[in-house]
Amino acid sequence: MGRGLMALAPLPALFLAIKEDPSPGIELGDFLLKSSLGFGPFGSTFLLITSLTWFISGLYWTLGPQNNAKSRSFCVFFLLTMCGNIGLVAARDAISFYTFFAVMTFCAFSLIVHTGKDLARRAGRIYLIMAVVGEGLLIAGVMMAVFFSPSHYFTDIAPALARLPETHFVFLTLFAGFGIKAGLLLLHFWLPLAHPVAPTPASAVLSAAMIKAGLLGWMNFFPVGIASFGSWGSVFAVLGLGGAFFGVMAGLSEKDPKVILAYSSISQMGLMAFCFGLGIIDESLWIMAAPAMYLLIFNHALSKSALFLGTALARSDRAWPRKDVLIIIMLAVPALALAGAPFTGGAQAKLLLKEAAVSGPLNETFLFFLTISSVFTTLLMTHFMKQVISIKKKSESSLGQAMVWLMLIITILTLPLISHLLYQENRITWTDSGLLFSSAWPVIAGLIIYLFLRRQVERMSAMFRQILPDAALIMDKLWYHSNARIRQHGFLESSWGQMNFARFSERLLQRESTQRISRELELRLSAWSVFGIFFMLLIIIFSLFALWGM
Amino acid sequence: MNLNFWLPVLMLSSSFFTGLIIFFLKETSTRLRTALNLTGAVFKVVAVHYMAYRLLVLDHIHQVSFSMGLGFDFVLRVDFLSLMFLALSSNLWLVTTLYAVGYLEGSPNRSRFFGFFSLCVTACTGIAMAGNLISFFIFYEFLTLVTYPLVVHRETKVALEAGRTYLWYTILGGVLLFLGVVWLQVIAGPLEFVDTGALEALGPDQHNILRVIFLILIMGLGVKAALVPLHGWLPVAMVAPAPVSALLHAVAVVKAGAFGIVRVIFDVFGRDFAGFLGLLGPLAVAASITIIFGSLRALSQSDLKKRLAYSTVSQVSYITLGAAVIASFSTVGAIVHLVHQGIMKITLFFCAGNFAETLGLHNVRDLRGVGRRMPITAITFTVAAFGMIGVPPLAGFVSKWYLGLGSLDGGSGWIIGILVASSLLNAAYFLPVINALWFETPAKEWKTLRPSRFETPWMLLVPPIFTAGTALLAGLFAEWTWSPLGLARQIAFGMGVYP
Amino acid sequence: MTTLLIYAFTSIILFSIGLFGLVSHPNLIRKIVSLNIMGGGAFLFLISLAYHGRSPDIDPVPQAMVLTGIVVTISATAFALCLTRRIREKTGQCLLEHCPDKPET
Amino acid sequence: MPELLILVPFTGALLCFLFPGHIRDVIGLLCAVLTFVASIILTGNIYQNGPIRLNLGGWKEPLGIGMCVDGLSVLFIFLTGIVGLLVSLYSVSFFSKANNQSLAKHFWPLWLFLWGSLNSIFFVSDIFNAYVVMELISISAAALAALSGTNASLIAALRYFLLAMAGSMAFLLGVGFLYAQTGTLDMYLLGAVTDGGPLMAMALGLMTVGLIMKTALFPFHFWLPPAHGEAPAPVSAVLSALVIKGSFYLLLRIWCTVFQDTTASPQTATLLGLLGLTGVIWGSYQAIIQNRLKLIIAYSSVGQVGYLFLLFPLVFITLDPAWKIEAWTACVFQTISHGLAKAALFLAAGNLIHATGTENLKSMRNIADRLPMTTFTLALAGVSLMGLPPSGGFVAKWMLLQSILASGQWWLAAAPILGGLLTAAYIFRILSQAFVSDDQISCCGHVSFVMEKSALLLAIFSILIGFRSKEVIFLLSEQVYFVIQGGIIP
Repeated sequence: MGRGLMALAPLPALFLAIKEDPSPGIELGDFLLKSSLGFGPFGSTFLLITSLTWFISGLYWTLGPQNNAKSRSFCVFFLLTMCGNIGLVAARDAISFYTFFAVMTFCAFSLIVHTGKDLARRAGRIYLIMAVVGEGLLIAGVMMAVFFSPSHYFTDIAPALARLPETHFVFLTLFAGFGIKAGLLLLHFWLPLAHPVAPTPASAVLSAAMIKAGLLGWMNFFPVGIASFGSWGSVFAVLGLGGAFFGVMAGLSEKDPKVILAYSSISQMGLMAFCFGLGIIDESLWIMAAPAMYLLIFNHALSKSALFLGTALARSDRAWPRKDVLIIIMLAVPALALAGAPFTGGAQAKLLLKEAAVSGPLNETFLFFLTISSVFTTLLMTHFMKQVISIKKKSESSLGQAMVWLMLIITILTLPLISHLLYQENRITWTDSGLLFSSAWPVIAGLIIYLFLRRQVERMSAMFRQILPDAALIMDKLWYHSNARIRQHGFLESSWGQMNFARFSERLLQRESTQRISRELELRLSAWSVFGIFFMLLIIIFSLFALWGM
Repeated sequence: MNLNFWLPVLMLSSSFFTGLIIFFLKETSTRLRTALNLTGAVFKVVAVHYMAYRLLVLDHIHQVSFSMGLGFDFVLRVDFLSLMFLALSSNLWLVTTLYAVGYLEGSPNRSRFFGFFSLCVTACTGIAMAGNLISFFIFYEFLTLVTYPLVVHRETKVALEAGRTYLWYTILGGVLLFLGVVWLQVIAGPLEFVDTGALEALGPDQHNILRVIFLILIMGLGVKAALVPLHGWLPVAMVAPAPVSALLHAVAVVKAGAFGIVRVIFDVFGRDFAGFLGLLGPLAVAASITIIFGSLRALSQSDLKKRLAYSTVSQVSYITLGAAVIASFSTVGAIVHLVHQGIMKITLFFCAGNFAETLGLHNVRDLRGVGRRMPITAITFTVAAFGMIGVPPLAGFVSKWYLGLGSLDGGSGWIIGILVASSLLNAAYFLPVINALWFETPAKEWKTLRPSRFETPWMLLVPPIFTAGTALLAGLFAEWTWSPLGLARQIAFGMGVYP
Repeated sequence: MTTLLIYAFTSIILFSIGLFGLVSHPNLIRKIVSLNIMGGGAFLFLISLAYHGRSPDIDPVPQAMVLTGIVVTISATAFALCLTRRIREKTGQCLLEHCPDKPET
Repeated sequence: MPELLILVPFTGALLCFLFPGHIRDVIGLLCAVLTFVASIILTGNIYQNGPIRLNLGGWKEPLGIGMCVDGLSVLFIFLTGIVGLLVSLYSVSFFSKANNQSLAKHFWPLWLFLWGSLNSIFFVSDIFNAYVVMELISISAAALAALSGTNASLIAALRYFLLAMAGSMAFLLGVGFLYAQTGTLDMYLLGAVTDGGPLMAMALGLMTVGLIMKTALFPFHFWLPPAHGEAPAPVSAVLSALVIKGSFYLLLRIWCTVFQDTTASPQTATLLGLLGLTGVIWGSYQAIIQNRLKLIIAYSSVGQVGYLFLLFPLVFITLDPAWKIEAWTACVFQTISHGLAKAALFLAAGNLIHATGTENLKSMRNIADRLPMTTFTLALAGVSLMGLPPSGGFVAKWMLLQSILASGQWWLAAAPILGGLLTAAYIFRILSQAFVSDDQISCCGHVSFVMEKSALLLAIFSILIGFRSKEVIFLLSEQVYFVIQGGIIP
């Protein structure tokens, strides 16, 4: 019963997202600090993609074999995380957004460590450290952003921030805070650890839906389409492109398909960040970049969840006959979509992206790199397919799960057909052979390179990994080291560090020598001779003082 | 001369006489004692709500004053600020009484315990209602006296030692406060909390003396508010039974200090005048140092209650910090944190007490996997700990939000850095506990010290559920008119510092 | 006034001698005698005031004072001697310093 | 009425001396009650009608024995009345115990005699009579101190007595000098004398030193702890609460009337203040390091008496009359509240020692369980001594600190502040013993209801006096103070 509900939970959100006219939203005057829920400027797209992904993953989990003793806690946290994710999409003010964001972040931790294995534990730890740091940066950024705006509604924040100088601290905190969630290059290192260790449905939502929350955060807070911040835009664009390449380069030497998918997420998020960067560089570019980004998001979310679920299916050993081949073939669909093969949503997205890039600054360079990135993505996807084929089988799955997955694949296939329903002005016709070619050749090139130069590519990737420092390891060590340092620091544990003044004063008063001396003195005072001296002396002094005073 | 007039006195006597009667009860008459305690507590809660209604809706300020014949009056006055503290202490008293009844079941010297417990709340009520610094001081010292027997309640060597430390600190604080109060009276006459601005009227030649007096007052109050480096008593006083720790850290003692600081800044000096004298900046710095230092120390404690104690050191200074910034948001933040911190910290101590009483667990390391054995306690602990970190939608977030906005408004944006750093450190010492509770496997079998139908006796279970629920609701429905935040806004408005 | 001063100095010297005796002799009887010498100094001075230059009559007040004072001193001395005897009975000596029957002090 | 206050105890003393057994107790108690009632009536009288002055037997000064009763003396009378009555009640029970029975024979006459002498000294208006009464006090007090008859108590009593005698002699010599200079003995006639001289200065030195020795001011405090510590509990209570106050009262009177305009210079006053300050710190510190309960309390007296002497620099140096009165009131208040609290402490200590059979603080066990009322008494009296609100000690400290701060003599503020801390330290050393429990009950005697309650009543009075500061201040104010030329009140 509960499990059934778990799958049905995202349906209202899905229904709202599909409904034609966006609802006016609701104002919750008493809730939080005056909450407002509804569709933000980018709401319906995100809501659709989020609820869809959660729906599919939830359904997948529900239909799966139920032999896990801890499944109840998984359900609880899965739903809580979903609440956070859908809530943040629906939030129209900064505080609700931050609230749901935090709920999602912390509840997702339990999904990551759900299996309880050591690897999961480590991943969870690093995830948590990064998440907490991110939350810290965000709260500072959100506070400042709200402070500079007339209200805490997004409709006020972005225009208000647009008037701030570009170098303002608020941008940095928001950039980094959401960047951690979005797996931006340099802030990404928790991601390949955390996403794969979760149970498959959780991995799917982590990579497909939750990761987009960072992107949504940027879009909500940064005055994208309102003001142009050249330097911030460049930072986004450069780090985004860098991420696109890095994800591939790093993923190629991995063996676990789920880890490869995680790296692919970094790569794809890089593309989206690049796209967002374009919008920041020049406000006019946003009109072109936005549809590209939506398509990228759609494509990535659906394909990535399909890939994760497919991997899990490929791993299972008994469900229906001759499944291996079927699964592999069908798994190629989302992989190709991600790589941007013709007739897929991915290709459409990339074409739109290129169009946007061409009209911006440094157009030739960007175009070149974008094209290359498609080749790279294909490489990674091929690598992934190869690893899936040689996967070891150990888990179970049910027919229902396969059916769910199948539906997902079909959705991906139909995405290019329905994309014009969403964004009518960007209709692409695949009859144009130039278009066909330009999207097909990177995929073919990638395939060929992988087939012939597989070893070299993998070696290069391994070398690449060696050059780069392992940030996660550093983080881990830093945590343990600083913990140990603070815990065992001599000063803090010493009596000075404890600052117990009472103990000091008590020691002073009760010390053996103090007591002895004072007792001795008291004894002296009571001697008759001392008494006599004092007696005479005081009489004389008093008399003299009295005389003097007169 | 009707009932309404005597209401403040009734408020005091509801717990004072309860306490006195309890002293004379036999150790074995548990039921009568419990009934008395609860009656007193319920009466107080009802009276507070009635008074809140009269103050906030009817705009009627209760005041009773007696002449002391010493150039000052003994004034009990329920103004906006009092109301907050009153509401907090009376409500939490009810909860803690219930908890204490369950906690101390079957242990010796209960008459003494509950007697002093009631007197302690009387002192708190008095502190809240004091209408001038002298009356405040009287109750402040009374509080010191009646909490001492609670701290040493266990009668062990460690407890006596802790009691001694506690006394050294608090008596020192009391003496300093005494000096400050007397000095202020000498140069400015008796100051009711209502007539702020009297100090401003003193000539500029008195300003240096006023600064010194402020320093002395803050030092005197800072002992109870556990400002570094005057906090040493607090972690040591941890040996007391859990309800006492809860009371010391959440309601009575530290809050009395923090409340006093707020009073001194707002109602004695006047916030703007204190700012003009250049006193608030250093105070904010001191509070910030306390916040960071307390968190750092909490990080290195492996005893759960000690960790919580250092966390208190850190959290209570938020109130001081908020009061030390000249911005309406900060004021609201400080006032609301008075309540929020109380609710959350008391929950944490209830939970720590439950772990210790039910399974005999004191160390953070021992808590591994307890979440499955005691899920409700663990949930309440988690909620309160997240609240402490400042994760929305819990109460702690609301106060931090207001403090942060206020610090920007007051032109001291660096405070945001302190808030964030403190949140990170809070996370660093609370999240491992939560992680251990829920996601780790127990190292050994637990032996149940108190068998009962639920995970622990219901009297120990209801209070944390109630307070954690309140912490959640206080955050979720912060914008509601009668939520702590709503009240804090009304209070700040009533004090004339909120737009 | 010189006569008065001579008496005053004499009395002070007597007082000081008495005081010296009081503080320097450990024996209780001697202490009590010394006290009487101190008192003697005071009485001497008082009695010297009875005849002064202000009026030809002899002032009766100092004499009354000295008489009263002597009575008081006698009773005080008697009391002190009584205590001394008890001490002597109990400890066997007329000293203030030893108290052997109280080990806990 | 004043005559009655002297006559009744003296007659009672005589009767107690004559009658044996229980009749003695009845007579003693009856006298105590009568004296107490008379004190109350007198206090009320003075409160309503102002000061009175009368001459015994119709003789006028300089020959007659004059008596004057004003607000100050009546406050001391009142204190003596309350403490006297409750100590008497306590004593009836205390001396009925087997091991104390023989002492009652001596106690009652001596105690009533002491009470009468104390009352006399508060009425005295003539310095020679003051000397005589002081000697009476010394003799009866020393005899009481020797009551238990142990070696230690005998020696302590004799030492006390010898020192008191020496002090009296100094005082007497001072009386002589004053008479030589002025030709009068009456305090108020002396007060009218405005020209000083070397004799006057000598008189000041001699009388002051003689009196501070009897008041046990540092460095003449050493006789007090053994004398008060060795005596039986009710005697200690009386000695600490009242006897040292008698000589302080005289000092106050003499300074404020006789020397006010002539010889009381800022230097002498400062010296007294300095000695007082040292006394506060030294006495309190000594109290902290003692192990015997009664010695702690006795040393506490040394410390508390030091406060009283802060009055001199405050009153004789401060210029603003309002703060002068404040300081004056503070010290009188301190005298009263200390008297009540100290008597309560000693009586409670007597109960404790009786119940636990040991004087050593560290070996006392299960106090709070077995003697809750006594523990409560200790706590209340301790609160008053520490000067925590709302006790009499608090009011005293409050006014003291206020006048110190107003007068600008900052160094004096060390006394209430450090003294308060140190006092707290030893009081809580005693109180924390209350929370030490032990399974093996080392039981000795049973403490009777009267013994517990009379101590408790004293402690409660020491707290309650804090609420009645208005009346005390009124009694010390202009209308009730004996109006004389050059008096303290401007």
